[in-house]
Amino acid sequence: MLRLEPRRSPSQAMVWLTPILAVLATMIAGGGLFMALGKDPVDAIYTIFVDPLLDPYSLPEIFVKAAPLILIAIGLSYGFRAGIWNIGAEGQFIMGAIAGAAVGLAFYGTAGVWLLPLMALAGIVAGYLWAMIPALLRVKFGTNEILVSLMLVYVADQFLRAMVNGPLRNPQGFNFPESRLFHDSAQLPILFDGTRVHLGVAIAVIIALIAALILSRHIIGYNVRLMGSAPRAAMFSGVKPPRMVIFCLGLSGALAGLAGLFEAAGPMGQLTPTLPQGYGFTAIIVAFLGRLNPLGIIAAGFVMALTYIGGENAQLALGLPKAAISVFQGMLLFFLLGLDIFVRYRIAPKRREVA
Amino acid sequence: MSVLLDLSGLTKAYPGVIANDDVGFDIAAGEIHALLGENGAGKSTLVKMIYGLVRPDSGEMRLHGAYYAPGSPKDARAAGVSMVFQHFSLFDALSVRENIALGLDEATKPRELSQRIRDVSREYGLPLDPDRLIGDLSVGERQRVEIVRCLLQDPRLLIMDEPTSVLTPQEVEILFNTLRLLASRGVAILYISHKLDEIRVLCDRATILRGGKVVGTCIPRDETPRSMAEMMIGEALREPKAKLSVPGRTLLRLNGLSMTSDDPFGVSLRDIHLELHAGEVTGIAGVAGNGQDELLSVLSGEAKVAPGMLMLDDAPIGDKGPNARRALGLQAAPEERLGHAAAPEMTLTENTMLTGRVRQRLDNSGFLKWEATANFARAVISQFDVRTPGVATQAKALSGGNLQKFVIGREVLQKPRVLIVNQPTWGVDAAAAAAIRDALRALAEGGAAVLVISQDLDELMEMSDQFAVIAGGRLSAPRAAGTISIEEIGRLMGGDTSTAREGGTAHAAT
Amino acid sequence: MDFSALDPLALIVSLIIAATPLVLAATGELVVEKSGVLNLGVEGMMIMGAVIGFIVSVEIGNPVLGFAGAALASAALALIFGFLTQVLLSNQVATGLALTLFGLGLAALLGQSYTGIRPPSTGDVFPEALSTVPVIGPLLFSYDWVVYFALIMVGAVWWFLNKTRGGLILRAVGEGHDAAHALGYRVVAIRMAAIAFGGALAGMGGAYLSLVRVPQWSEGMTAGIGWIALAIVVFASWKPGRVILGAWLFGGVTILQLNIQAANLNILGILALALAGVAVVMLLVQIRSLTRHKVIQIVMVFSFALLALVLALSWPDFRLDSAYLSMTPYLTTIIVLVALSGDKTRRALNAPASLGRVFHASA
Amino acid sequence: DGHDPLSVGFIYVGPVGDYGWSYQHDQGRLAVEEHFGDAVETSFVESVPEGDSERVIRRMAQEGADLIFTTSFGYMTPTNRVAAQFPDTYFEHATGYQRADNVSTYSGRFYEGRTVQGILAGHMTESNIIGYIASFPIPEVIRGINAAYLAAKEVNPDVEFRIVWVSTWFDPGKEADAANTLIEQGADVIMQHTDSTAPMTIAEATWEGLAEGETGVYAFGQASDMMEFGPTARLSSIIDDWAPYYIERVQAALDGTWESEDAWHGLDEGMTSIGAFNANIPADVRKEAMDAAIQISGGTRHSFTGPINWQNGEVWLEEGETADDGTLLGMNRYVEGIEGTVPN
Ligand SMILES: Nc1ncnc2c1ncn2[C@@H]1O[C@H](COP(=O)(O)OP(=O)(O)OP(=O)(O)O)[C@@H](O)[C@H]1O
Ligand SMILES: Nc1ncnc2c1ncn2[C@@H]1O[C@H](COP(=O)(O)OP(=O)(O)OP(=O)(O)O)[C@@H](O)[C@H]1O
Ligand SMILES: [Mg+2]
Ligand SMILES: [Mg+2]
Repeated sequence: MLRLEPRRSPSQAMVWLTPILAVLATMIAGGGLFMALGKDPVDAIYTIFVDPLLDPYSLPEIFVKAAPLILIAIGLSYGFRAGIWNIGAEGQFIMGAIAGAAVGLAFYGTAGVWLLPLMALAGIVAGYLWAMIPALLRVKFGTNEILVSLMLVYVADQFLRAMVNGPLRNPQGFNFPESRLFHDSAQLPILFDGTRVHLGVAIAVIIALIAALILSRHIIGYNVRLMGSAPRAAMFSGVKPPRMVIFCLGLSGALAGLAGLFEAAGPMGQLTPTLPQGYGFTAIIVAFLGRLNPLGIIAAGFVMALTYIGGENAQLALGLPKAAISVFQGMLLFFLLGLDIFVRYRIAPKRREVA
Repeated sequence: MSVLLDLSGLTKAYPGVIANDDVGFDIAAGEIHALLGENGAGKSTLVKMIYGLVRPDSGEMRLHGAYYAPGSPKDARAAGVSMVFQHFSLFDALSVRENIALGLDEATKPRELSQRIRDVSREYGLPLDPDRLIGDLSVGERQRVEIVRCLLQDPRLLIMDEPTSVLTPQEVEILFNTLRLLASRGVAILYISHKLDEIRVLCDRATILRGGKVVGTCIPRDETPRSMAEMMIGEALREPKAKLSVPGRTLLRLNGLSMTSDDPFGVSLRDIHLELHAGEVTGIAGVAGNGQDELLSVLSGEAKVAPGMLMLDDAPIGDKGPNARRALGLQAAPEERLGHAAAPEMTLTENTMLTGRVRQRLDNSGFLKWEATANFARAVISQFDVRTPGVATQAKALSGGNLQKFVIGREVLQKPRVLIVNQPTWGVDAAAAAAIRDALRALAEGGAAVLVISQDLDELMEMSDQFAVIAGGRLSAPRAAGTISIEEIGRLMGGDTSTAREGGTAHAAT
Repeated sequence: MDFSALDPLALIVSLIIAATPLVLAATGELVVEKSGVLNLGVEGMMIMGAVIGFIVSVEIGNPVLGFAGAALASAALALIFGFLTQVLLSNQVATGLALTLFGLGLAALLGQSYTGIRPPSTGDVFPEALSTVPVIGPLLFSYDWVVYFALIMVGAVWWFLNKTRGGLILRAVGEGHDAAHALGYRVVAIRMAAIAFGGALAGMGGAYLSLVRVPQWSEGMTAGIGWIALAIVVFASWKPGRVILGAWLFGGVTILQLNIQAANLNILGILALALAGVAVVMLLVQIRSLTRHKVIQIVMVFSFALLALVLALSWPDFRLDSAYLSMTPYLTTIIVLVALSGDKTRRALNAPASLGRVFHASA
Repeated sequence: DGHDPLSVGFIYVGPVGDYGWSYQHDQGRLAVEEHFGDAVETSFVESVPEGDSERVIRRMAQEGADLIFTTSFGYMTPTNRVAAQFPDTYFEHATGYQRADNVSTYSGRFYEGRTVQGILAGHMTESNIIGYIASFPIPEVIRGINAAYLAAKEVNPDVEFRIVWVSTWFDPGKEADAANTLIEQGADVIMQHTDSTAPMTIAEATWEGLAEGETGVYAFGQASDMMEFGPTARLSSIIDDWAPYYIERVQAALDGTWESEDAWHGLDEGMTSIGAFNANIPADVRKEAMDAAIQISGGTRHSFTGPINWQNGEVWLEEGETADDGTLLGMNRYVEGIEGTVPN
């Protein structure tokens, strides 16, 4: 029998090795799954993991898909580190998209360079305010923020439907529940011609880099880490938990709101009831995949986006059902979470001892 | 006396440490046997093996001459071995009866069990109400629960690992009477404690561990605390420095300080008056759980009160946070080293940032100067003889005593004008404790005001210039050291506790 | 306003049915949390139960076996969570989320060829004659066995937790795993059992959706109900009896919302009624520990109820977008969570102290 | 060059196994394969989220599809975007209104079927309460409600509509709850404009254990026939039959005669068809409904023939006047007699 033995200090080698091991393990288990579904496992794995990287049309799409994931996950990671669980980024994403779109539509036809920044601001503020609901409820009443933020996703989703069916509906759209297409000045500039890679992708990466810097070099990041590592020590150090709750939820809300606006003003170009696609939930996974480390999150965002794009390709090329891709992603997470233990523990032969 | 338990060749290794190395001795029925040793000597590991929580790597135990190898605490209890733990064995939110039921192996009807608890606890002079929640009990009462739990099992060997906190002198007396009564009925007791005075009074024999090895046995009655301590650490103890008190002006004034606790099991502070003078050490005694933690958090700035309740240099600071207070020269070191005074998973450098940023200017408009911080950490390590591979070591990898030296050193080196420490030498062995006391005295002699909250009366007697007792969230009027007897202190610690807890506001008049 | 279209009896009957999956899943999760484990994967376990219950029922033709299969399958899924969190010490929040994702995907995969099939029906327990007795007939005797099973389960869990030694040990493990370990209890094994039990009940709750309430299988059919189950555990402040209350409240709001639309009623009037109801519940729940603060709260809720009534009367044609009505169950949950979390002491006393913390026996 | 098979792609919003909307489109695809054999090659992607569809459509175009059918309203903008980049590919978008040189739109006049349903419902109801499960307040759905109501009212002046908006196209749980609610409120005929078979299943369940002569709740199949879900309860159904249109358009693409157009086909062209009638329907009712269907497809009857007033009493159509397509396409309010307001 084997037993787990704590390491004297976390293994740096394992920090890098376990994600790779997890991906390998997922490939093996996923290969088995695909085989059970009657597909060639090697072909399927290749289509998911390699094909998109070589295909000039899929590659930019990975960036497009990764951007909102990274942006949201960065915000979430601060909170998760500090033990503050915002599970409702999806709702903040939606509210950001609605507010940003509302601004864009209010100035429809105006060609000011100030319009996009204003829309971004609206998105940020809306996401922030939406996150303030669970934040303030937790601070004032101790209400569980996991549940409140989550309930608010459903509320935001319905609100979006009400908006595109009401005030933001396209006046020329035969009453269909959609906004009109944004005016050019309200659409994010494209970075590379012929792709959908928009300015938001660059901003997401820049924000991740800033977040990395703050986490390691700034007192805010230090306090976040301290709060997560030892909450009482954090209070002793001078961190005020209520402020931390507000900061972390606010930050994740603001970034999710910005991501929402990017999605509306970027690839979508309009507000539709189908704008939310679960980025807010997937970003939770991305945050953990990246070990709550901003640089890790950039990598994890791309890996996650890769599995989506690759999964779509596999659907199209191999007829792999969509559900199989979700199972595959679930496996990836399980392996990552499970193998994480080897950072802090190592396997030793079991001595004659009761656990 | 017949040999009850015979240990031989017990060895247990952990990664990097041999906790027990070929340990062997025996315990007789009806004997009270002390197990001595400095921190980390392997005492807890040894008794955990006897109680079936840890399996030895090698070695043999015999109980009544029969081969004894408990696979779990259940086996141990079945064989008549009971244990009162050093840490963690009661459940705050459960009742006394439920807690005791959890320690018994056979199911008993609640009503019957309550009756047995009342009977047994009265028989041994440790009265208990089975229906109260543990969280509502005082530390002394909690310990009664632990003991009664053991007594209900009719043990033949009772292990007591370092009772978590000191009891009032009166409570200690009651405990000792109970133990002696048990011994007279043939129960063997294995008693672990750092309080060498008590061991001399109580125990028949002592086995001394150092570095996991048995380094000697003695008859405590025939030794002095000092001789036993020297056996434990293997070298001669230093003499404490003489006091050299230069009373100065008032630096910190507690002005009718009151605070209601949020925690359902917490203690509220009531109308505390105290003045801390430059150049003086003030000692506060009290049984654990009487408001010490709350007092420290109010003084450190973790909990806030009305501004005027705390005056530093005659300026109100009651509503200021920890960092504002540090900027003004008021520093603190809480009791719990891991998780409160230091973050276990963080390095020593990062832990230096924890309290050092403001006063040592370790940041530049929020951006942290890690190099300067590491240098300061190195200074703490070298000046306070902290034994560690380096500043990049995680706090939790330090031994208790070394981490405590680091925590105290981190505050002292910042040259605070007022320093508040809670339990500076808790669970720390004699040599390290002496070093810490010296540093605190030296700080006071340099003109700072030092407040030491402790449960160790000897320590307070040795260090303090003025002295007060906290009980039930109230502080007795401070007295000059040497003008108060141990009996009086005991009365203050115990008497007020019970009346303040149960009588509530009836006694609140001042 | 014309409330005659609302038949209170029918409303109650359908809310009890609508609440049954919640009662099951929340009771299971309550046991899990009492043991000190936070499993956020209820949604994933429920959908797994929904699909397996459906498949087994359809293939074997026996819904009872369907429920059993659902319980087993979801317990097995829960044990993946158990293995990761208890043995490999992974973060419980992240692992629970992963479980939900995995469960949703796996269920969709397994159920692919089962969309659009009719499951064998789960009949009522009592004979027709009994369930048509006026008032008490429909109210008490008109349900299938799972409804009764769910309520009995709540009672059984209450009895287990409060009256048995096993329950005491489970609570102790949730209160302080280190102490329980020191006393010789097998923390990991006990928690694994609780996790499996929670999974089994969640699975049955899911199967109730696909076998009784809808009844058919479709992808993503749990539609967030697992999360509501989690909210109900907090709402219930970890007391089994209150789980029923919470589930009925949520089910009630869901059903009421549809009825308001169908009967074309003014939402403001309903709001007035609902607020008045909330005030009464608050009063009843806290009657023994009323403080001035609480009385003020209750009076405030009452005045909002009055305000809504006045608005309703003065604005009889007021209608909301159905999207706003669809929000009401979630908003109600939030409001109730807030109302109940205000009482810090009670929460602190009932919330398992080790909830969500990682345990590793380091002896 | 005549040798390569024509590549035809389909994008579905739901799983092909939904037995509703996407299922019917896939039936159309299969009909195309059947009809053209080796001359075409079809592919499809199911469950494509509307918000994320642009990539999938583009990918399909890149892979060399010559003709792409995008089968949900939400694909409108993405379809047009991708179409602009692939001028040589033909696109067909279902239910939308935005066209381009290489983008056609097509949809069914499902409201014609609603008229037939309304006649059946009006006759078959005993409680005179008809429940209607509606998805989103878009013109198509409102048209259906109005058409059904007008027809039911004509044959049964006492009839009353109870409408529940569930804000979803496909959520069996919610649709089942809505059906139950409507039944509790006395509805004995359920109509639905959502895609799952749950309401039908619920209606069928009311027939279980009934005594001789008692009747349960009736319902109508939506999008697909749904016969197997309500063998007793199902009165009839509106079937979306895309096959004729798909075959016609593929043929045009093969012939090189494909042009952008806006097809809105009804009973006449067969895009909307009426499923078999329930045996419980009396012969005269059956005949009346059948006649209505024949007249509509023959162009002698229109679902919206005056006099019709809007809900607020305002006159819409005078005696004998029929509705123009423009008004129908933008319909956003109820006709006189329906209670409640369109939520927006
Ligand atoms: N979890 C751990 N990880 C790494 N090293 C550890 C750990 N626990 C203890 N050690 C090391 O083992 C040694 C013994 O630790 P222990 O706490 O017993 O010290 P000690 O001898 O009691 O010292 P002190 O008297 O200062 O408390 C120390 O050198 C310490 O660094
Ligand atoms: N579970 C463990 N894993 C690793 N090392 C351990 C473990 N338990 C104890 N040790 C190490 O074994 C040694 C003996 O520890 P033990 O707890 O027995 O000391 P002790 O004599 O009880 O000390 P104290 O007086 O501080 O209670 C220490 O170095 C300690 O760090
Ligand atoms: Mg030690
Ligand atoms: Mg010890």
